[in-house]
Amino acid sequence: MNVLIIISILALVVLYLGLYKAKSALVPVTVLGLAGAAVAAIAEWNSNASPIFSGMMLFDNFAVAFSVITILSTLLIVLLSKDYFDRISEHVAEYYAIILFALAGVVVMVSYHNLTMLFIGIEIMSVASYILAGIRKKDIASNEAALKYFLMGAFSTGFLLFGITFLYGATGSFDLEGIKQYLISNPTEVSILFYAGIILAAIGLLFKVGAAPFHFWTPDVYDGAPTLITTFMSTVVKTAGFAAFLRLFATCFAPLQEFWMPVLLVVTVITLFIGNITALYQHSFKRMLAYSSISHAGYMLFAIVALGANSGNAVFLYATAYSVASIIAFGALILVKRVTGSDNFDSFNGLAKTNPYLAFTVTVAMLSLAGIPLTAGFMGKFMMFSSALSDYHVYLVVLAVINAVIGIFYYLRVIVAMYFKESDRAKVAVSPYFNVVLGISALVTIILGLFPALVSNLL
Amino acid sequence: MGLSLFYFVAFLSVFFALLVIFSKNPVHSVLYLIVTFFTFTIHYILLNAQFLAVVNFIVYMGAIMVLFLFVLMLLNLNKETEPMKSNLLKVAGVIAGMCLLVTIAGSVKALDVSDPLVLKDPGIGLVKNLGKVLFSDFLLPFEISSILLLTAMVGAVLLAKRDTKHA
Amino acid sequence: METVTQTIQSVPLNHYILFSTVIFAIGVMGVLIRRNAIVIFMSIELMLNAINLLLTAFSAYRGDAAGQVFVFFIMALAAAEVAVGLAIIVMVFRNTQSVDINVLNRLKW
Amino acid sequence: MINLVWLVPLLPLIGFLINGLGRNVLSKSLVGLVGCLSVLASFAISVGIFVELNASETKSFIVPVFDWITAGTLSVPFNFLVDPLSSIMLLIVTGIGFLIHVYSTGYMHDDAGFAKFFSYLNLFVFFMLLLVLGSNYVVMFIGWEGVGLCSYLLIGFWFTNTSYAQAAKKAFVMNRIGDLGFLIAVFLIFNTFGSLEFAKIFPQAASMVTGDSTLLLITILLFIAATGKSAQIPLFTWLPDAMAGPTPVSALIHAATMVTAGIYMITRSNILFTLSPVTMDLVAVIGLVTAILAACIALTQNDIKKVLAYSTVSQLGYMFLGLGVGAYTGAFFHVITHAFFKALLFLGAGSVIHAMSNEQDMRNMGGLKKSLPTTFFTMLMGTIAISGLPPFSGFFSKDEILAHAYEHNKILWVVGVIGAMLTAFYMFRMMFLTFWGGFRGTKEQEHHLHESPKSMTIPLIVLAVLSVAGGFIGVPAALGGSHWLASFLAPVLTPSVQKLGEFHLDHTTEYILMAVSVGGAVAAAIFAYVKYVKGADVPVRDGGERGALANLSYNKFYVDELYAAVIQRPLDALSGFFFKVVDRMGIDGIVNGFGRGASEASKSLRLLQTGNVGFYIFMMVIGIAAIIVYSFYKIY
Amino acid sequence: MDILLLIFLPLLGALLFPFAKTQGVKYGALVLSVISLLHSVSLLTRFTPDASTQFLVDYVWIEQLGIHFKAGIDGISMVLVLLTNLLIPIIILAAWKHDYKNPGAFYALIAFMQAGLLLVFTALDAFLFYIGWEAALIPIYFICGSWGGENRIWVNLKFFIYTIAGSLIMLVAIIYAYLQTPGNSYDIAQFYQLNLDATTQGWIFWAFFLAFAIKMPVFPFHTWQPDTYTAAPTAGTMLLSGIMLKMGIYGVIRWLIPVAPLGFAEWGQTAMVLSIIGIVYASIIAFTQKDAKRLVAYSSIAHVGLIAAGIFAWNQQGLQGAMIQMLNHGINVVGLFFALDIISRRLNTREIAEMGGIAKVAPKFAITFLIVLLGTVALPITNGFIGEFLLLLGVYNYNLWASIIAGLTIILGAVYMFRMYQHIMLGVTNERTLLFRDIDGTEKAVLFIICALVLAIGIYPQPVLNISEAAVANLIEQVNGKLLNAKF
Repeated sequence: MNVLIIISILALVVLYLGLYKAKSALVPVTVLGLAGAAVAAIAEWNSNASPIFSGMMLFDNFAVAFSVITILSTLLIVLLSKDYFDRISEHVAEYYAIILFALAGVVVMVSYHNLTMLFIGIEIMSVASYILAGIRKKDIASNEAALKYFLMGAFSTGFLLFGITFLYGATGSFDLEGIKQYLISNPTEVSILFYAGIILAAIGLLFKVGAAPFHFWTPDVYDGAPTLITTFMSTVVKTAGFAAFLRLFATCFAPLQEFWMPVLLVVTVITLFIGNITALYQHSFKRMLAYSSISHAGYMLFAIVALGANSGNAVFLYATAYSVASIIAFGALILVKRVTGSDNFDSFNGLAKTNPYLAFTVTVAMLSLAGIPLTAGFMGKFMMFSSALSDYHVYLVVLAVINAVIGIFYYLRVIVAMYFKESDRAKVAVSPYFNVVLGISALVTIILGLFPALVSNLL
Repeated sequence: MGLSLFYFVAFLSVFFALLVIFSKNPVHSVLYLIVTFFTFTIHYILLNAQFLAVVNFIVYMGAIMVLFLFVLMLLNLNKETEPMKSNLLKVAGVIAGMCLLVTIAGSVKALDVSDPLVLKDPGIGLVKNLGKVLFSDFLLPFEISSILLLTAMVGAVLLAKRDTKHA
Repeated sequence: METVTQTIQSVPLNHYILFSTVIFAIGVMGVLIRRNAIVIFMSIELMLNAINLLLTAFSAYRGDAAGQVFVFFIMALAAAEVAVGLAIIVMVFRNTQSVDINVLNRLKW
Repeated sequence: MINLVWLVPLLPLIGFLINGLGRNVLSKSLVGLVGCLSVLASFAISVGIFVELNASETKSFIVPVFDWITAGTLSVPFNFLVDPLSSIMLLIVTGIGFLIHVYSTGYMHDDAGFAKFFSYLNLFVFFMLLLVLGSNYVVMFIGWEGVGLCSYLLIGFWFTNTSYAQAAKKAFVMNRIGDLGFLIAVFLIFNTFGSLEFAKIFPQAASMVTGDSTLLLITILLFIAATGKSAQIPLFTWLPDAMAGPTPVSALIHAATMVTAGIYMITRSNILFTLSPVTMDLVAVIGLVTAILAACIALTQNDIKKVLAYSTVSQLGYMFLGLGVGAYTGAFFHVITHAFFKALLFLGAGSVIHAMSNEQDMRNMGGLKKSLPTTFFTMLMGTIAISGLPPFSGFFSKDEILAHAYEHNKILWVVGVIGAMLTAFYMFRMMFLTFWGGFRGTKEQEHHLHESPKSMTIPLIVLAVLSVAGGFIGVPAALGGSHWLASFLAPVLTPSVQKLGEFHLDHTTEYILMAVSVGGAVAAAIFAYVKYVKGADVPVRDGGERGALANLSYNKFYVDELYAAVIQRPLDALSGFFFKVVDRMGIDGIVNGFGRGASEASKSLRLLQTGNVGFYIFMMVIGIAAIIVYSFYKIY
Repeated sequence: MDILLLIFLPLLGALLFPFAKTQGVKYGALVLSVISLLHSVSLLTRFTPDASTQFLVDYVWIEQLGIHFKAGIDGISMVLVLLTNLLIPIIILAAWKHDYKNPGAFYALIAFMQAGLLLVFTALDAFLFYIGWEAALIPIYFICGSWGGENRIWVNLKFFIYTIAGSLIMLVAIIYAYLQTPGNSYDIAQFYQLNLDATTQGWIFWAFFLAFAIKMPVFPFHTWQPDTYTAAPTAGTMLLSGIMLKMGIYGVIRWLIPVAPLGFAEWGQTAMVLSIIGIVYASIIAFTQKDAKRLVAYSSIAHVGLIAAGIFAWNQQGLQGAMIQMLNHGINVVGLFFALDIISRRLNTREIAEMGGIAKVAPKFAITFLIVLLGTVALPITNGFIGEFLLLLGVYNYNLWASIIAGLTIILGAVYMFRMYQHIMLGVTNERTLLFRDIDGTEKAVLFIICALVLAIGIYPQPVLNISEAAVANLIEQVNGKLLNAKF
């Protein structure tokens, strides 16, 4: 709860800073505030929490873990935003404020205990994202991204709400506990409305996490939005989406697994293939990452398909690995794009010569995304595969392996470009902020690759 | 008689809703939409959800729709500027929508709740009652929705405002 | 007031579900067949209202106020979305002089 | 003395190491000294061993050296076996080896690779001794392949000449074919007898029934090995080409010792062969056919060394004939005598070539008796010996073989005699063309003509003496002899002898047989004299007219061409096909196909992302409808 | 502790070398590799050649998944550890004269790879094994990609993805087996106790076999290999052919057959047939190769095929032959590639047709090259003979005809090897080869060391055989026992 308060107040503070033109203070304040929020969140660890505000919110370890990881990712992104927003306009304060609002929404999403909260959280986050996607007002790509995201987002919200309505109609309650009780009390004759509700709600959530066939917004929006915002969306927003997804299904719908699991299974497979195969042929690094994020959504869905005690851990580890890796990738992209002006693969050519450190971090990120051992990404995939196999989804895993192989192909393209291709490029100027962020992220990736236990058995 | 009344109003809603999506001129769409919403208000009244009826009347028909209208005028789209989609796509769209309708409806068709909808507690729809619930159980969401609105406000300003600096 | 509460007694809940589903579907169709961003948006509003009505019906059926409160939140959301959405549309219109979604397909493949 | 046997191979090895490592520092004389002495020393020891063995009661000693391979039940000790057979081979290898070393000091004197030559020669002796001394098939196999390697090195001694290098490779590969047979045979033996030690195998074998199928397979495989090493059909073509090596090499390796390894190996495992008559007949027939075929080819060859080479092949054929008909003693006897006179002939030829300044074509020789008396005389001895005229050594050995052949099967004998006649003819042809008539070479060749140095002539003389007198170690009873060799080898051969039964042929028959073969030989010699001395006939130049048969013989019955066409070219073609079609297009094509398929799929799948929101939402709705249908299809 | 030192000593180098910018780093690399060689020798001296696993370390790594850092050395591992630590210094010496650009990274990658290989050869935990498996792959990819020859990028991409594909399938099998173990553990002992039905074991067999077959490579999974060997820098080729492919063979011995004996019982014959086809197929292809490096690459496929055949024969001789032949093949193939590297560095070509008569101008080189060659064609008293003799004997005990066909390698090998030798070294010298310098300095050192090893093992192999004897016997015992139980 305190986390939410801190973040909201922080947002207002930032707005005021903007009002008084205290630009230089923005980043430090935000960073400090976020750090405080993180601390506040950690403080609630293992406080065997019970639902508060008449069951609106439950700040359990699950919530703590996910809010911490999202807050920290945001923190890293904010560090990268130094001198990024200034290039867009002078009203940077609002950007930070909106990011923080989105983060507040995220915190709500990961800690909700009532569909109302879920709904509001999602909406805060989405609305903020619509705005952020469009902050390059003169850039048509940015506009297009914003409009597409908005229209499709609003559309999918409709389905989410429809689903919630049906659930309410079936159970007469928005409270997760109540819904659970409904299932427990009459397991045999579950109202047909309830099934419809599950499906429609799932559709709404699948859209938010960008799973096929509701993924269409992802590439265009990620591609059109300013890179830093893409980073935010592909890390924080996605993580939150999965947290919410998992919380809802693990808490309420677990008993009906044999009903919704096949659907999600199919969705997962389609998502994997569409994401990976389409990513193969991209020339734009950014767009490749967008598609790859779809495929990663597919991998994360494993945890929900094979819903079990370990799913939370699996998703958490995977989300963490994926977030830090993406932050590196997009961060490097920002830098490279400043020099070459394009976000194609070729703009990475010969990076290893000019910026070995940068190249190394990107390599780590790519290996992690590709799921090569000794990186966090591998452990994430490993746990996903394990949980899927433990439910005897052997074919699913084999398909996933095929996709992993395809994935390696396009992640390696970056490495090939950086190390094996020559180009007379200028040395990319890297600000200390970037060095720090990329360094930390790479470090986290490797450490988690070596000792996943640090995060993999929290929940 | 109640049933027939419901059917009548429902028919009106559907009719105007269709007009909304099929009328060429956006402005007409808006106006039809307003009418549709009015029929909804009647529905609320029938359900004795007086508060919602009022809010719907004021917020939707009053604020939101006017905002739409305003924007349309601002962008001066008050004529058939919009090139309609090719009929093929239209048909496809309609079919898809119908599919959806059929599937959803079908999915809830075999419903046990065909028993008439009895107002167990006619009072729930009243402001007093809702206020209680809203400020007791739903206090937190209520507060948080303020963040939503604030976000929207800031964002709207941020985006709609003409930016002096070019980027 | 009494009459009102009487009139409704005879309407089965199914009809409400069916009715709002129809409206919802009409909204979806609107989204599908129109190219004017604003009209699409209006169709979405139509969908939301269908949901509102259904929620109210359920809440009335169950005699539970939560549903109607939820409708209240949905309306809040609608307001927020309208603000942001229209702002975005205006912004787009400034750059492209159009609100036709087919114009905006630079981002593809 | 016998337990010093490990010194016998060791000394040449040391010689090899000294000459090999010091080839750039040591002086030629020193190198020669080291080379000769090392072999001489082992010869001395061999003599000692021979004497001791002759004296001692037990005729078989096993001298362990070290434990070589052990894996599971397989255990291969590195042991030496000293028995009559090996002791005699020791004498031949080291003795003739020594003479040829001495000869080489003279023959190779002006060659740049003098030291290299001697080191190789020593290495060869080492391996040959391993082959002879090995107490089990694996050690024998080491020598077996080792001599192959040395022959490769020595044939390719002048490797800058591409065709020589080619010949060397050919020799090695053809030997390898035989070696595979040997290897498989070894496996079979191991798995049949559970051991590879001769001492363990033969007793077991002796108790097996005649015509046992496993033994048949084993012996066939061993015989294949022998055909490779001893240049029998079908693997004989490498030997004539092997003449590319320096002449001493031809004398030592390709006449006296290595090529007889096959006969030695079969004699060694005689009991196995005795017990599989089918193989015996095969051996006899192959041997005979080879003998005739090679002899026919030799008739028309003009290269002096080629003549000798084919004659070697043919003589080896005789030996196999002997083995085939169960005349183990005879065959081995012929190995000995052949070692003497064929070494002699080769060295003589070498001396001629030396004198003719590396001219090998007999058509450019003639009338060399005057200028090369010693060479002429010694070679004459050799020729008479090989032609099988009494009392020269060749007579006794060849006659023993023929006698057994006669007893075994008359036809074999008839053909054998014909072969003998051919031998006599082409050998005398060679002599007449070389030494009689007028000189046909160029002027400066004539000018350079000179008798070879002592270092070369002395070995010639020694060998001449041996070729003349060597036969007396095996005078048959018919001629009042006691056949010392037979009795000496008896311990090795008794099991077979018991199985085969004693050789009995009344003396009169034997006399007749001898008379016939000798008469035939003499007649052939006279015919040659008439043709080449009286008629002064000189073989036509290349491209000249030849009779069809002569042509066939001159072109070696086109065997090489046949092999090239049937084996080599198809294999190369197959290789190309496998590489280009199967590997590149086929398998690799499939592999790349996956990648290409994926990227094609990508190309088309990305088009789904049209960039049109309307389409996106349309797809979403379709998806939603599909999902709902799919999930509710299950409930209803 | 010894194991940790063994594995982390190279890692230390991998961490330090990148900061070195000069060629001087190669001295550091050499010293480090020699140290680890000495260390492994000291291990050997303290190693008692029985079936037991020694120098065992076992730490909990990821508790919740039952993953341990469990490693140890038994006879089988010992041979390969020796092989690795023996070849790495040789390879570093072989790269001595190249002065690769950016040497720090180069030697760091080699060291990293060494660590990965040692991990594979010592791991007693399936997960650890997999980690090492991939950890050895990544550096070689960078080595070949950064310092390789023409069209290296595509070739390496193919190689990497091909291999990864195989190993991911294996990962699935590993996880599956893990879930079947009673205590949910990756411990190899638990894996050995698995009692799955034949069908499942069949699947597991294939999953493992795919990974290993691609690595070795066994026909028809070999097509990446010639290209990669040809495009890679010599050091890379040596690492790949000398050590890396042994990972696959080791995997078959250590994991594939003992974990899925029934699968082996059902499919071993197929594997055997593939291996034998590979022998003849690759040898025949080698006949007409024009690029010397490619020729040796194909010959390597043939030899590995024979080793695989010997293993699938699954008897003492075959396995012992495989063990010693892994060592021999490593030594010989490194020697061959180094010889070819010397030639191509001197002549700037690998086209056999453009060479000839080198033996005339470079006798030392000619002799050493010949000795290595003889080792490869398995001439007695060279190391190759011991290996191939035992292997063929093993195959023979499996089936006569198999051994005859496999034995063709004796002939075919001689054909293409001597054909190559003849065209490169013998014949007349042309203007290109006329100025060929004879070997000197490190070249001499490397080739002499290799020749010494070739002859030493060939003349007295027993010590090497003794190392693995007991372990191999024990393994066979155990598997055959399980097969018997399955029957009744």
